This record gives sequence, structure tokens and C-alpha cells, in this order.
Amino acid sequence: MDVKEIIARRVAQEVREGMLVNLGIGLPSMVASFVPDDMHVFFQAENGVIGLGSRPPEGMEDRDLTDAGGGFVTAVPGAASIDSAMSFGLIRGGHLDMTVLGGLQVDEKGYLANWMVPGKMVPGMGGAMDLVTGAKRVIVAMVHTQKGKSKIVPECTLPLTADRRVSLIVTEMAVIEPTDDGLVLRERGPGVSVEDVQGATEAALVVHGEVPEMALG
Amino acid sequence: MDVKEIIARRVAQEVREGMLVNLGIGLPSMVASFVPDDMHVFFQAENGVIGLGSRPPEGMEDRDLTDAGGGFVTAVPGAASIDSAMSFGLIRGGHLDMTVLGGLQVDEKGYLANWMVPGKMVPGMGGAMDLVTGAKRVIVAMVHTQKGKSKIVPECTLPLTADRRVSLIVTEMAVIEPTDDGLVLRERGPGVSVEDVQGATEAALVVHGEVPEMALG
Amino acid sequence: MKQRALKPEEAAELIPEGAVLLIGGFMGVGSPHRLIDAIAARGVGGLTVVANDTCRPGQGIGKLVDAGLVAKAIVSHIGLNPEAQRRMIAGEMEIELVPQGTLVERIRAGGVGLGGVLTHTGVGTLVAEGKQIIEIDGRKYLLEKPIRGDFALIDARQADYVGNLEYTLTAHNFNPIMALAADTVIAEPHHIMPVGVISPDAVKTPGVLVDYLLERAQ
Amino acid sequence: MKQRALKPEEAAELIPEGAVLLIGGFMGVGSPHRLIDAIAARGVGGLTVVANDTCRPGQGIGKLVDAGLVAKAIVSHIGLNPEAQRRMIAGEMEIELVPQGTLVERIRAGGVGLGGVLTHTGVGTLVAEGKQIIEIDGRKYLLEKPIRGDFALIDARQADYVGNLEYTLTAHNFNPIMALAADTVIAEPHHIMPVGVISPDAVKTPGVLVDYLLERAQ
Repeated sequence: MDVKEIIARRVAQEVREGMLVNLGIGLPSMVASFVPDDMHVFFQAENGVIGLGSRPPEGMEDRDLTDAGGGFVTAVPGAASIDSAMSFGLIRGGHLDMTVLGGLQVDEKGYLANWMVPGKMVPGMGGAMDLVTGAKRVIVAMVHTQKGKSKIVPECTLPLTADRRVSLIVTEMAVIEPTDDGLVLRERGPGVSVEDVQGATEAALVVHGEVPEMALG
Repeated sequence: MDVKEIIARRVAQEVREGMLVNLGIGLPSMVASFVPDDMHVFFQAENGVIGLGSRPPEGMEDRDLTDAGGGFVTAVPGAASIDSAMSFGLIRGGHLDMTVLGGLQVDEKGYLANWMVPGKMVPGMGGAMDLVTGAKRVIVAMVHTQKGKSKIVPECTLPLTADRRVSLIVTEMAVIEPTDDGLVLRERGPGVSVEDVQGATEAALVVHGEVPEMALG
Repeated sequence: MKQRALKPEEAAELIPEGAVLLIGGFMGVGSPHRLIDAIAARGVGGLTVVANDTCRPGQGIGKLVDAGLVAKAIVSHIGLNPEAQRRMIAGEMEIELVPQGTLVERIRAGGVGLGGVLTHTGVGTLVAEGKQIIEIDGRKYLLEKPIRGDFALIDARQADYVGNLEYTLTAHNFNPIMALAADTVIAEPHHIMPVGVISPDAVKTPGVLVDYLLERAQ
Repeated sequence: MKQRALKPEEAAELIPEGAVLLIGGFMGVGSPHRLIDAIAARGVGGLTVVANDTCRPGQGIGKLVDAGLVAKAIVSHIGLNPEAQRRMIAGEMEIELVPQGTLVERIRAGGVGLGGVLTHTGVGTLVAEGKQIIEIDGRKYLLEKPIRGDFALIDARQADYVGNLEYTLTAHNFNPIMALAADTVIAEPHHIMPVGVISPDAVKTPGVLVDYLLERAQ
């Protein structure tokens, strides 16, 4: 299984019946395909639709219906159009059950850095700061290492996205939950040992007893 | 001419082409009937409609279309429904060209008191404080005296509605403009002399030269 | 949406003694009347009611006042309800008067996660008493606190079964804002449509905000 | 509404050197494209642009950046516009990055007469630098200042000749909020209908906010 598919499939297991979920662009957007239709989940795109559907058939694209990455989408039955004030009102006001975002770094406090690399890449934070501040659950979906370097670090060296501890980190190697006691290793990736995870992780991990392998079905 | 009609007719002369105007309940609401249709004025009711029309024919009332006093109204062509956040956003945000309200007292600074009589009548300020704070022009439409006592006083003894100087006071006896130099008497009521106005007014009035009589057409 | 549409008496059962209720409506227009009737009939007391006004005796929110169920009202106006005035003066009901525009923004702030409202409305008046004043670029503003409810009880013209809501004319008033600001939102629509037939552009309150719908009147 | 609908070039003539423009759109979706083209063609410079993003080179707001007309951009995102990034690094264009939810609330505050926005978003990050922090009931909030424009340039699905506006799907975005917050509002509707045929309930921006409409595309 492809690294990204492992992550997307595992994140999809966090989704519960009837949730309102925001998926970031790139890897996080893949999560939608692994959430069963009968869970009645509504996907929000922060640019203005609740009830985001999959890509339309060729020739049926509409230039006024896109996701936050600018890709053409459809609207599911029961969808609602919202303006940016309502969209971020829902996000900041705690009405969003879950957001899934990419990460550059997460640290032992569970703080996320995902919006700039000083002196290099300054794309802007877009909606990320509001999403991490306001969503009920914040899930970071990212590959475990970048050019051999751990993205899970003792303390973020890149600028933080928010002063809030994220709910869960999902990589192809591990599911990690930031807690008061530190980063708890909840699951191992397919065919990966606890030692493998620790070896690839710069931050200290807390291991309680047996750590199960992800059950990706 | 009836006292209230004098006031309403004179206030109507303050209305300009294309304005957005809010009329308070009671006397101020009479102003609408003296504004010509071809001035393309939109009347706002703060409870949620822009483009308030006159009372509907009997049997054509709708319980979901009323003015701020609860009376049945119609909507003119080009009307818009708004919620209370938009309604008061327009009011506080300076989008309302004119508001006409009743008054209990106005003083020499041009401050208005119109929402409570301590120990007696405490109806609540409703939208009055926002209207007086936010409208571009605030016109106080009221009878000149209450039980023989002047309502235009050196300093309000009743609780103020806002810390903002109103634009104009219109009574059956006078049109008075609060300015840096005090309350300037601009016009006399029909058949009323400057001495009559001064005699009925507790506050000091500033009189510049000849004071014309209201031209009520 | 948590389940099928409820009967008014089932919805009233959800509301405990002492709950904070945001109730839509402006002098009864756009109030959830069947829901109010069911709450009055059940007689659960000690309520805090946040609303534009207390309506009139025997009408809308006035029925909850008449029945003595309201311990506190946070409203902009009680002038047309002599019973509310009487109870206030007799000390039987606490009244917090809030300028109408400030009231709706305080509820919105509670709903959209803002720390408060900075408004000039009320500066230099009794409304400013005891409140923090913040000066920004030379103008004074009152810091007004957010308001949230345990329940929002709102009226709507039309819903679908995911809870999307449309409103009409002057029956909008506080309803769309209150739908943002309560732990549990109960909507009383005049009509309920199948899912998928309301245009996304016509929806003013997305269904994700609505927990329960009231059944249509029989 | 001040007069008949304008041609794009007539509308562009209204905008002076150095104006502050609020421009609707999210990566070009819901941007007033014909108006942007006319401004780029006229070449009036020194503009401050307030918008969600700088779009892409050669598209939407990106055309104003390409033409070197933008002195400053207040936006949430420039990541898909390498030309904007290049100009920022070269010091040719000032960029103020604002979290998207804060940006829309700052514009709303400017439009509805609030003194500022109190948001927790940005606390503990670079965004908080130099800003006043206000603690309310034990939680910290940034005091973010209102934003207003000299002009709001917005896209709409449909208008009538009093200026009432409807929007559609993800082309709403910043447009309805920007319509509140500029001295002069110019709307570019895809259709213009006779007065009286749009339901009051469908109107999302009341015509009293709109100063000029653009003629329909030929």
C-alpha cells in the first residue's frame, strides 16, 4: 500500500457518524474516499460549501463550485452554500467536529507548525490558524520524515500555527496522541516495529505496553 | 393642521433622493406618508426589512411581515429581508442615512434622552441606542412640551440614549439644530413667534437674524 | 440532525429546570410558538430567556413570563409587556436590558468563537456601567461579553431533513444568529422538505448547526 | 444605486491611484474578472488590495500583481502565486498575511461599525507580534483592527436594478462581507433582473449597499 494511502485510510477511521469534517488540500483531501457514504458525514470546504462531493464527470464542472485547492467538486444532497464569515464562524466557533491538515513539524507539547519556513517558503497561513484553533479535533496527517529528518521533534523550530495541542498525529509509521504525559505511541504502521518508529522519531515517545499495528482493513 | 402632522410634514422635508431611512414607532412612522414615491427612498424597519411599504389591504396581511411596532406592512418592489445582525450592522456601520425617533428630552449639547424614566417607565432601549449612535443623521421628532414642561432643556435629567449630538430637533413649534454654538433656532412653527418658542423652551436658543416660518406646502 | 422530527412535547422534555434559552422572534413574529406552548404546558421553571423582547402577555415569550417560568430575561425591550414590568419591579424576575444591536452581536460572538464585541453603542450611558472601555484609534468602545445558550429555540419557514433552514421576511430577526450559539438547537419549521430539494444557495442556516426539528403542525 | 449600469472601463475610471480595494474571490472563484481586467488595462498603480489571496499569475487578482499595480496586499495566502512571492522577497510589494477567518471578521468589523475583532486565532504565533492582547474570562484574545476599503469590487450571480445581490455556491466567499465595508461598492453580476422579481428572501446584499453595477457581458 502506498504511504499516502496508509495515512488516508487510517485517518478515515477517526471519522464518526454525522460529523462535520474539513480536509486540507493535498494528502488530507484523500481521506474522503475512505469514509463510507452511510456515515452521513458532511465535508466542509472553507471556501464556502458544506456537503462537498467528489469530482464531477468531465464536462459537468462548474467554475463556481470548487474546493479550497481550486479543484472542481460537486455538492451532495443537503449541501449548503456559506460565505467566508459563516465558514470561519463555524470553524472558530467550535462547530467543526474534525479538521485534517498536513504538517511540517509537531512537537512534544503537541504543537503544530505547518505554515511557513522562514527565509524560504511563505505561502501564508490561509485558514490553517483558524482551523487548528477552533476545530473540536485536529488531526495532523503527514509522512513521518522529510528527507530522512524526523518531522516529530522535541520542540518546533518552525513558527507555530496555534498555541493549541493537536488531537492526533497520523503518519505511515505511527499513530501518536499528544497528552499531558507527552507523545503516546498508539499504533504502529504496517510491518513497522516500535523500535523502527522510535528510530525515525526525534521526539521522545511514550510507550504503554503492547502497541498494536494499524488495522487498515 | 394637527400638531403631529406639522411635525411629520416638516421631518419629511429632510428626506433626500435615494436615502435609506429608519422611522421609529408612533409619531415618526407618520413621516413616510409625506415622502413622495418618486424620491426612491427605502424605509428600513430594524426588525428585518429594507423597503417597507404601507399597510396591506384588509385580508392580505401576513404575520411574517410587520414593522418594528408589530403592525402589518407590505414590501415594495426591490425589498430585501435581513436578519438582526445585518439590520444592526447597517445601523451601527453608518449605512443608514437617517433615523427619525421620538424624544423625552434633548439638551443644549444636542444629547437625547428617550428610553427611560427612572423609577417609572423602563421599557428598554430596543434599537434606539444603536440608531442614535450609528445613523448618519438623527432627527428627533416630538411635541415641544409635555404637560406644559419644555422637553428641550439645559441638560438632560433623564438617562441619555447616546453620547452623540443629534442632527435636528423638529417640534410643532420649531426646527432646532444643535451646533458647537448651542441650539440654533432655524424655523418657527405655523403662526408661532420667536418669542413664543423661547417662552416654551427651557434651554437657551441661539437666534441668527430673521427666523422663517416652516413652509409646509 | 440527531434523529427524526420531534413532537412539541418531546422537544419540551429535553429542557431542564434552569436552562438558558435563546428564543427567536421580534414581538412574536418569527418565534417558535408551538415549542413555547409546550414548554409553558410542561411548566419547567427557573429559566433564563435571551430574546429581543418579552412580547405581550398571553403571546409568544409572554406566555413563559405569565406562567412564572422565567427567572431572568436578557432582552432589549419589555415595554409592551406590563406583566414583565410588574414582575421586574416586584423583584420576581431579573431583567438585563441590552441594546438590540449589541444583543445580536453578543450572541453572534458566542456562536462564532469571538472573545467579545467592541461597540460604541452605550458609551456615555447607563449601559456602560461596570463595563470595560477600550480605546481604539481614539474612539471608545464597550467590551461586551459573548452570550451562549443551553438551547436555541428558533422558528424557520422551511427545513429539510438534514436540518438546513430557510427564513422569510421579518421572521428572520434573531433566528439565524441564535442557531450558531447554543449547545442544542431546536428548530420549528413551517414546512419540512425532502433532502436535496432546497438549493444550497437558499440555505441560511446549515443543517450541521441544527440538532432537532419539530414535526410539522398537523 | 447611483445610476445606470457601467461598462467595465467606466467603472475602472472611478478608481484613483493608490486606492484601497477590497476584491472578492477565492483563487479566482467569485472574483469580478471583467472589472479586474479593466483596471489592469487602465494601469492605475500604487493599489492596496485586500483579498483572500493573490490567485495565480495571469489569473484574477494575479493580473494586477503581474502588471505591478499592487503596492500592498493584505491577504491570507500567496502560496500559489510565485510572482507575488518574488515581488515580496524583492521588496517590490508589501504583503500583510492575515489568518483567513480573522481577515473576513476584520472586514466585517469595518463594515458594521465594530471597534475591532477579539479572536484567539494567532495567539502564541507570529501573528500576535505587536498586537494588543486582551484577556477575557481567563482566555487570551488578539485585538485585530477593522479593515475598510475605498472600493469594494465584488462578483455576484444576479442583481436587480436597485442593486440587490444574490450569490452562488463557492462564489460567495468574501463578496457579501466586502459589500459592507467600502465607501463605494461596485458589483459585477452575471445577470441583471428587473426590479421586483427577486424574492426579498433571496437577497444576500441589500441594494442600499451597492453604488454601481457593471453591465452584463455582451
